[in-house]
Amino acid sequence: MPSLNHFLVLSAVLFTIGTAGVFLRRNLITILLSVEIMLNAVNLTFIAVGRFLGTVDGQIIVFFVITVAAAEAAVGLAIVIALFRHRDTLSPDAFMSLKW
Amino acid sequence: MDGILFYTFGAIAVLASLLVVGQRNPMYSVLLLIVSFGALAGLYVLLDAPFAAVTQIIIYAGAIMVVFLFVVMLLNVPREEPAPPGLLAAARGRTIGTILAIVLAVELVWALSRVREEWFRPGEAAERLTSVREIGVALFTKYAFAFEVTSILILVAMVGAVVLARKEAADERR
Amino acid sequence: MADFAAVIPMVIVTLAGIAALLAEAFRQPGERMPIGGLGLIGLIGAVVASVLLWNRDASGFGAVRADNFALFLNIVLCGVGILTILLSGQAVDRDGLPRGEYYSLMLFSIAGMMLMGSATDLLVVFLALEVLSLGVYVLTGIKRTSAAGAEAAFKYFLLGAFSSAFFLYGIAFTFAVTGTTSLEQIGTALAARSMNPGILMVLAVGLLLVGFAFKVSAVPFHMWTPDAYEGAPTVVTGFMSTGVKAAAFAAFVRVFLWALEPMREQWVPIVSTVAALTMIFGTVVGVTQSNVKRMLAYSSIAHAGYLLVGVVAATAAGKAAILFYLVAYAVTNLGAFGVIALMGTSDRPHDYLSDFAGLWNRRPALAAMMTVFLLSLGGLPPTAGFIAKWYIFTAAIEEGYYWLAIIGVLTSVVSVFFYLRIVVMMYMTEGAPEAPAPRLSLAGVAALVIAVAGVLYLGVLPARVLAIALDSVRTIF
Amino acid sequence: MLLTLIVFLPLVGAIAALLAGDRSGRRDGLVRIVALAASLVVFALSLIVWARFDPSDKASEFQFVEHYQWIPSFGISYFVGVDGISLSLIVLTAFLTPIALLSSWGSVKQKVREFSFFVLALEAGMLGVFVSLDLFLFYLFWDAMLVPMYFLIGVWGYERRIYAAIKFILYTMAGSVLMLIAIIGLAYAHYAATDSYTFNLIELYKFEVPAHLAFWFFLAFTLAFAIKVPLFPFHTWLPDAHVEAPTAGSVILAGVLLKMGTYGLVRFAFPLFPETAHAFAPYLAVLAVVGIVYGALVAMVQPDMKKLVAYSSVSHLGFVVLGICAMNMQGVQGAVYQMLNHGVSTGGLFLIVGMLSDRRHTRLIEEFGGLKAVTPRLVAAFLIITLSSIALPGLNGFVGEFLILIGAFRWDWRFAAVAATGVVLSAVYMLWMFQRVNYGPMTNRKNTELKDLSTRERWVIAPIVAAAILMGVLPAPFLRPTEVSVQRVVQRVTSRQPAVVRGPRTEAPAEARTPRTEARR
Amino acid sequence: MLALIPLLPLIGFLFNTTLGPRTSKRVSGGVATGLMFAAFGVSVSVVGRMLGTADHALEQTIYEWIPSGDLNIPFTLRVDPLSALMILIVTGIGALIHLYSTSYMHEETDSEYARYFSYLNLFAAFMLVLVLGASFPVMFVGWEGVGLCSYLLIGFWFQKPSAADAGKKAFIVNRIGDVGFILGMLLTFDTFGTLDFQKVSAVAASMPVEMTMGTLTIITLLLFVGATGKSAQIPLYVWLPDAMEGPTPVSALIHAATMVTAGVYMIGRTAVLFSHAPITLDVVAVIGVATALMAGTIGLVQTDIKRVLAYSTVSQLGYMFLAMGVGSYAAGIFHLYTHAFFKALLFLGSGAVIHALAGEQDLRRMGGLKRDLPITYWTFLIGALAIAGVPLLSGFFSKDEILFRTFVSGHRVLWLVAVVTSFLTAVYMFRLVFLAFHGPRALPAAGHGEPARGHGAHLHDAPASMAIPLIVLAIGSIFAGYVGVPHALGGANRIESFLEPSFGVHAPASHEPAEAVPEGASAAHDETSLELTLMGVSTVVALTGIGVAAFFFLRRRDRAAALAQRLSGIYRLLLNKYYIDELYDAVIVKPIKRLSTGLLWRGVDAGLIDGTVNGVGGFVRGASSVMRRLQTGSVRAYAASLFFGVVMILGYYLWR
Repeated sequence: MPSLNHFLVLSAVLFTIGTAGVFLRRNLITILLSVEIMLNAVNLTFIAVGRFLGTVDGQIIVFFVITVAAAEAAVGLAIVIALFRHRDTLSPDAFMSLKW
Repeated sequence: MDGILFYTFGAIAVLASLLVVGQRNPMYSVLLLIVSFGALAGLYVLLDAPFAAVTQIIIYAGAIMVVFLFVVMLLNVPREEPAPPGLLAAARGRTIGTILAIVLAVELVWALSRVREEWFRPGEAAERLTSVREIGVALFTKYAFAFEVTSILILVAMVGAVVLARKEAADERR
Repeated sequence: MADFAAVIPMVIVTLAGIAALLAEAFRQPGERMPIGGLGLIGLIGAVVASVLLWNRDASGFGAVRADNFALFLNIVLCGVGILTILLSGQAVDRDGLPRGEYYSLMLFSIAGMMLMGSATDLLVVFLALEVLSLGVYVLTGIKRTSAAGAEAAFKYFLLGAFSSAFFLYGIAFTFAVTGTTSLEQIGTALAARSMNPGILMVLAVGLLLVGFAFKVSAVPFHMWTPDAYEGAPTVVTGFMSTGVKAAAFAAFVRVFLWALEPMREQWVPIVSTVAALTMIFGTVVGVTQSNVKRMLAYSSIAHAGYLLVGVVAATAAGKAAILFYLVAYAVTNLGAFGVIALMGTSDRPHDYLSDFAGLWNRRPALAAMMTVFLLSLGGLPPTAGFIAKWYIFTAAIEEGYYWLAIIGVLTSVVSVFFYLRIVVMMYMTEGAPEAPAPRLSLAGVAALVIAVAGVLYLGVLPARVLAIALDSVRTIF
Repeated sequence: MLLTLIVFLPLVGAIAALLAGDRSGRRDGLVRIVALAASLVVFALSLIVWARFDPSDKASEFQFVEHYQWIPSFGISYFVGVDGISLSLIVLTAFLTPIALLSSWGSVKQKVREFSFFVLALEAGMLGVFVSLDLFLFYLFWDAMLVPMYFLIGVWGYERRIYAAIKFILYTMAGSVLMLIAIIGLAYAHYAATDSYTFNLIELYKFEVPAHLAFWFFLAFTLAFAIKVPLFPFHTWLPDAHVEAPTAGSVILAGVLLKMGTYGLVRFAFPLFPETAHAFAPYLAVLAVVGIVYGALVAMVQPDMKKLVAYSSVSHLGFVVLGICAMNMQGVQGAVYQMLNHGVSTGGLFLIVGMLSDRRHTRLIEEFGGLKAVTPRLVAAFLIITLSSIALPGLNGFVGEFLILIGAFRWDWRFAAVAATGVVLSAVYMLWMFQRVNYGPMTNRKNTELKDLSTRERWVIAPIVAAAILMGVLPAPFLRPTEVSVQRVVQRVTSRQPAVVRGPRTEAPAEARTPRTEARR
Repeated sequence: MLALIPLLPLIGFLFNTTLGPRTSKRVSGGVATGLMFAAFGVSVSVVGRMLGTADHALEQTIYEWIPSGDLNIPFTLRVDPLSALMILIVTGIGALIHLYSTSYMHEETDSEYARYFSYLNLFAAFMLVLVLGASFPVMFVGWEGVGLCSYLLIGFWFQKPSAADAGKKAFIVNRIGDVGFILGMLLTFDTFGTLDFQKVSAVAASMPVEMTMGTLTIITLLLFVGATGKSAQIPLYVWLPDAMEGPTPVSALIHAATMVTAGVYMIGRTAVLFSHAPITLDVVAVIGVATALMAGTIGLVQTDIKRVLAYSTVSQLGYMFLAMGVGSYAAGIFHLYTHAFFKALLFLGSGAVIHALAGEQDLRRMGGLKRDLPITYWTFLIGALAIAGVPLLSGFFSKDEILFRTFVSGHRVLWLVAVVTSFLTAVYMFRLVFLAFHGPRALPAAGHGEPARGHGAHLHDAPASMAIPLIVLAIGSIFAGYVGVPHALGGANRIESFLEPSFGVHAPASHEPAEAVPEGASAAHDETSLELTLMGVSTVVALTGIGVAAFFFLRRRDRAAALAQRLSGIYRLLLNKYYIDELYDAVIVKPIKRLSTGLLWRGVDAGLIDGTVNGVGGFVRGASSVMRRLQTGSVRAYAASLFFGVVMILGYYLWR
């Protein structure tokens, strides 16, 4: 059985990949996907911790997180659609009219 | 056995996630993410959380990702546009972002590898964790209120998504 | 049944939101319905409920507590909602916003804010945060014809999602250390082994801090603020600059000054540094802004810094100071944004400094009210802002944080500079001759008058509200 | 109730003026009269207070006291009262405001109701500062009063008014916010020591602030007051503010506002932290005498009359600060008297300059010359006020300066010696200006048609001239109410200072004490 | 009663400022003059009453002026012999000059006329306060008040820039002296705890004489600085010649007879202090005699009739200070008193000349006026003889008293210089007389159109209102000296004994009393013969001086020109008054102006202080425009910022 550390480190790596995605991609949808990766990394932590604490709470929290992720995805994608309507592009660099 | 499975799933998850991030085509990104989620579901099973694994597959990979796919196809922008030439700031931003990400990874890994299992005292038997019944009871007693809040959350998300994404024609109604 | 008592105010507001949605659904095309009125009724009902619950210390579901602190917040938030709705009518009509959705989303957000202030469980805090955030994200972009609105909504949303991932990670670590998400149990658990917080716990504290710092727009987590404030419809800006900030600070106080109190030594250096940076950055960058909404966005960043000073200096007085500051800031800022909102026309928001030129000649009363709000933001007596700052700095000095107080007062001097730029425009510059006199809606003016009255009341006779604020923190901490 | 009435009546008047007018300005006449009437009533009330004030040393220190709880949880109360020092300044304020209002009738034609509103609001703020016996209340008025002044400069001022207005408010605020910290810190120190929160000045007088805190608190208080005074080198806001302010603004600014700084030193900085004050007094005095000489020298070469008068204020206020630093009977009483004098004479100078600038729309000295031939009355008033400003015996300025010099001399003769050169320098710059404006041949044709004082202007300037003469010839009635109060302040400060103030070297003749009943032959 | 003396002219002032401009010249002039005569009358009766009292003093406290703690300054007037003499001079000569002015100023408009008399009355009032004041501050009221009136009257013709400048100069130079006076007062109060003359004197009298620099020496030196300002002594004499820009009667009253002698009076008033400070006395004597000599030399070559008289006044004042400096206060006051007569006379005479010549003041354009202006000529001649020290005229007695006292006090060098000065006095006075009244009538200068009117056939001698004062003063110039006929000539020197009580509790103390005034009958006899010898010397000197003047300016004017040619260096030096004005301008005035403008105003004020203030503002603004660039608008930059915050916070925790 891998130790708790293994799972935590794995989740940390995934989390970091998610954050990196936010910077590296120039596509709004991929950026949203990166956020999903982060949330999943957190989910992994919850479940791992719940397992080692011996409680179902971790799983239940994951259940809620998935719900939140769904809600966020819905709103996020709606915003992406709205943006696309205005500019015909999904590059975040195209949306820099508000600055300074 | 568990170790092999852990490393397999972990490697798949990391690899798929890296590809998601390294991919220019959002369509592939979505698909790769589903792979990553699948791998995570495997890890959940490994952690005695089959219910979570199933939820992960059905809701996350199945529903949410489909929405993503749907939007990608709706907007029909298969590829990310190349970086505008001369956008030095953006390039610098990437570098900074990458460095920061590496630093964060180092910090987290360094910190988390110091966690001791002895800090955690298992309260319940492992087999109870796998019980859907236990989960169900907890969800509708201890977490009933949170559960209700999620309903509002979803209502808000729904209304919001409709408001933002519906076509202009709908406004004629006022 | 007792469980439900604690959530009555939120339920009322939520029901009002649902009613607004239903009303919209059953509305005939072209029919005018006083949907805002429904919201007002709901909010007033929530206020009444909160008043009735005062001193009851009702709690429910192990996750919500309607103590006086929460009730105080509820009333403030309902007040924010009432004023916003009064101010909204004009903008909704003018910009053709989807009325039912607008009001219902606003009411849901308020419910989320109230929940955030009352929640005693990190998971519920997180869910409430998401409810209010999603609502506000959508409200930011609700003017579909506005590209800036969409951009603002997107930036706000993306960064919000990003930060809530960190926040959630923080919850995960907290859960890992304490095995629970209940604030009370976290506090107990931490107190029991307060000597060795463990590496996970400091990570948790840091990440939770990031989540809150983002919501209250503290440096360096503030970057979304100017863009979101500028792009959003002005009324919404006023709403989110006050409501979200109030709710976030309430939860911040509850989590950090209650559950994480044993970790105080760990987070005080960070929070005080962040507070100083926030005060300095907000004011300094505000100096050169030419868009008033953006300027006020930076000002709201600076104000977050002052509030953080209150968090650092968390005596009973300090906590009460935060509450008082939130009230003062809410009436003031809503008023200021209200004025800007009323200035807008259907073609353009009229939110540039130059748009205020000669306002005194066109709308003297509006200019006068704006002046009162700006003076209050700058912390000049006899306005609410002065008393609020006084109170915060008193708390800081009591705890020996002279340096924060000094940074605070000096930055407020600098901030006076840019508030006065607006005054200069209104009073000391001739406007373009063809500049239209803004058309004022009755409800909007009523809201502004209420806000002015509030600002002056809190500035001249603050004792009562101060006493209530002090009373509401005494019951819990 | 009297003091409350005095403080808030201007506010009532301000609102009445606002309501009396309309946007078109057709009812400006009514507005002006309402405002003037309000200010005159306040003046009358201040005279009543003056008349009913008991100056004997048996009376309580602060009289007409009103004390109501305000923010009880912090020991903040609405606590007002006057002693001789604040009484004098209240009368001065109430005296100058109607004059300022009346003087504006000719020059302020735009937005009269707002103008009247701000002038009266300013008066309320200033009066509030002088009557407050609660530090919180004091600070409230202190800061609140900036706003109307800001508007007066910014809206009704001259060309660079916006710059000047912002400079004024930021400069003074920058100083006063640190005082805010010190006030809070002081109250907290009191709380830490005695377990009771209070901003009550009387209570705080009794409290010995721990030395390390007192050091910083004193600095913060003094910085705020030094900027307001303005003490060299914190004076640069003043020339700008004065030059750009409308006449009424300048009159009030010079006449009353600056005194708030020196008043603050006497009322707060010195008595609250006597030990620190003792250590710092020499340094402050150095700044004061540098200011005296420096202000005079810079005034000398100003081409703009208002700027010249502004720098002369720096010089004159240096005297006041010097007197306060001496912290003995003559020094402080002279300082208080000099505050009044400066209000009268500099206020008068600004009125005169304002009248000239109303006529010619310039304040440059070189634009004038030989005015005496066309406007003899104006020049006569100008002369008297000039002489009052340069402290000619028989006019008010002398009494104050003389007392200050005596006080300073008894403390440390070197300061008095340097300060005395101010006597020469003030004559140089004032007379030079006076001569260039009024004497010599009429070189500028635009001046040949200038009108002499109108009836209204005569009413504006006459009280000033009368006050200048009266206060010079008969200072006793003005000095007597301050005597006991000053004595108490001096006592309060020196009793906690290490060194005893040196008295005259030989025993003073007994006569010095009881001359009042001496028979007239 | 005492208060009435200054009050009467004050009433005149009030009348003429308020109603005067609207009344006729007859009324305004009449009121002013009448009140002055009334004041003279009152003064006489007051002096009479004073003489009747036991201690020869009258006092009146009018009211409590400045009460402040242990400092109490009542507004008290006191008359004692010294001030009695002064009020008589001021009101008497003042009244005559008022009378003279009624016609001298007749060409002014009604309002200007009233203004003139109001100033003149105000002057008289202040001068009377000065001499009657019983304490330093009250005296100072008069002291500065007369300075003010002097300023106003010098600048009476304000449209003339030179007049306005002169007025300002007078006031400012006086103020410089006043600083000394003020500091002296401060130190006096600090030392004695009172400012009342009598009380100060009483205490000081019991103090030891200071042979080194002590408090009293400093006090007296400071007071003397004040005196040099008011009485035009080195180094502050420069204002007085310029003061001649004022109307001539003003020069007569203020700048000859009364105000300028205030410094002398003040030393007399504080004689006890000075007596205890021998160092100061030496300084006073040296300054006095140096001033006398310097002014005398300058007077030799001036061509403006009034300027000659002005330098003569400076010179004579130097004499008075010499007397004070050798401790012979009575002699100094005596000379003050006689000088008032003949100098007023001389000025009024020159005024009559100027009046007749319609404003011409240049000696080179006069000459031969003796025939046309007989009254003026004869009275002027009497004045000149008196000032030159011709025996039996008033100046002779007072001047010789001074010379004698100087000699016996052991100051032989000073005596010698004084004698030389007395020679110079005779020379320049008679140069003046001869140039103006004798010789050929000078032709009007080319291009000098206006004076032609006056140089016409019919020059008018002084009208009655001008002639009467001339005659009265001429009589005074002859006989005024007889109150002080020295013992050596069989007189009683009554003025000395009259004044004595004013100079102190003890007899006026010369600082070397043992040497200078040997006791005993034989000593008295020696002294008498010495005095007679000295008288002879000075008589010879005076007559020689007149003779020299007659030679150069009556007989051989070409020789005078030739001499001036030969000694052109010295001549130009004298003509330009030793370039002292230029020196002051270059060393003090200009550098200060340049310092103020360049360094203080533009450098320190605008540059350093405001630069710092604006620099702070600029810094904030600059920081603002830099920092706002961080807000690039790119959402990824925003995320980076957020991320950066996370990394920093976690880093802080992990690296701690």
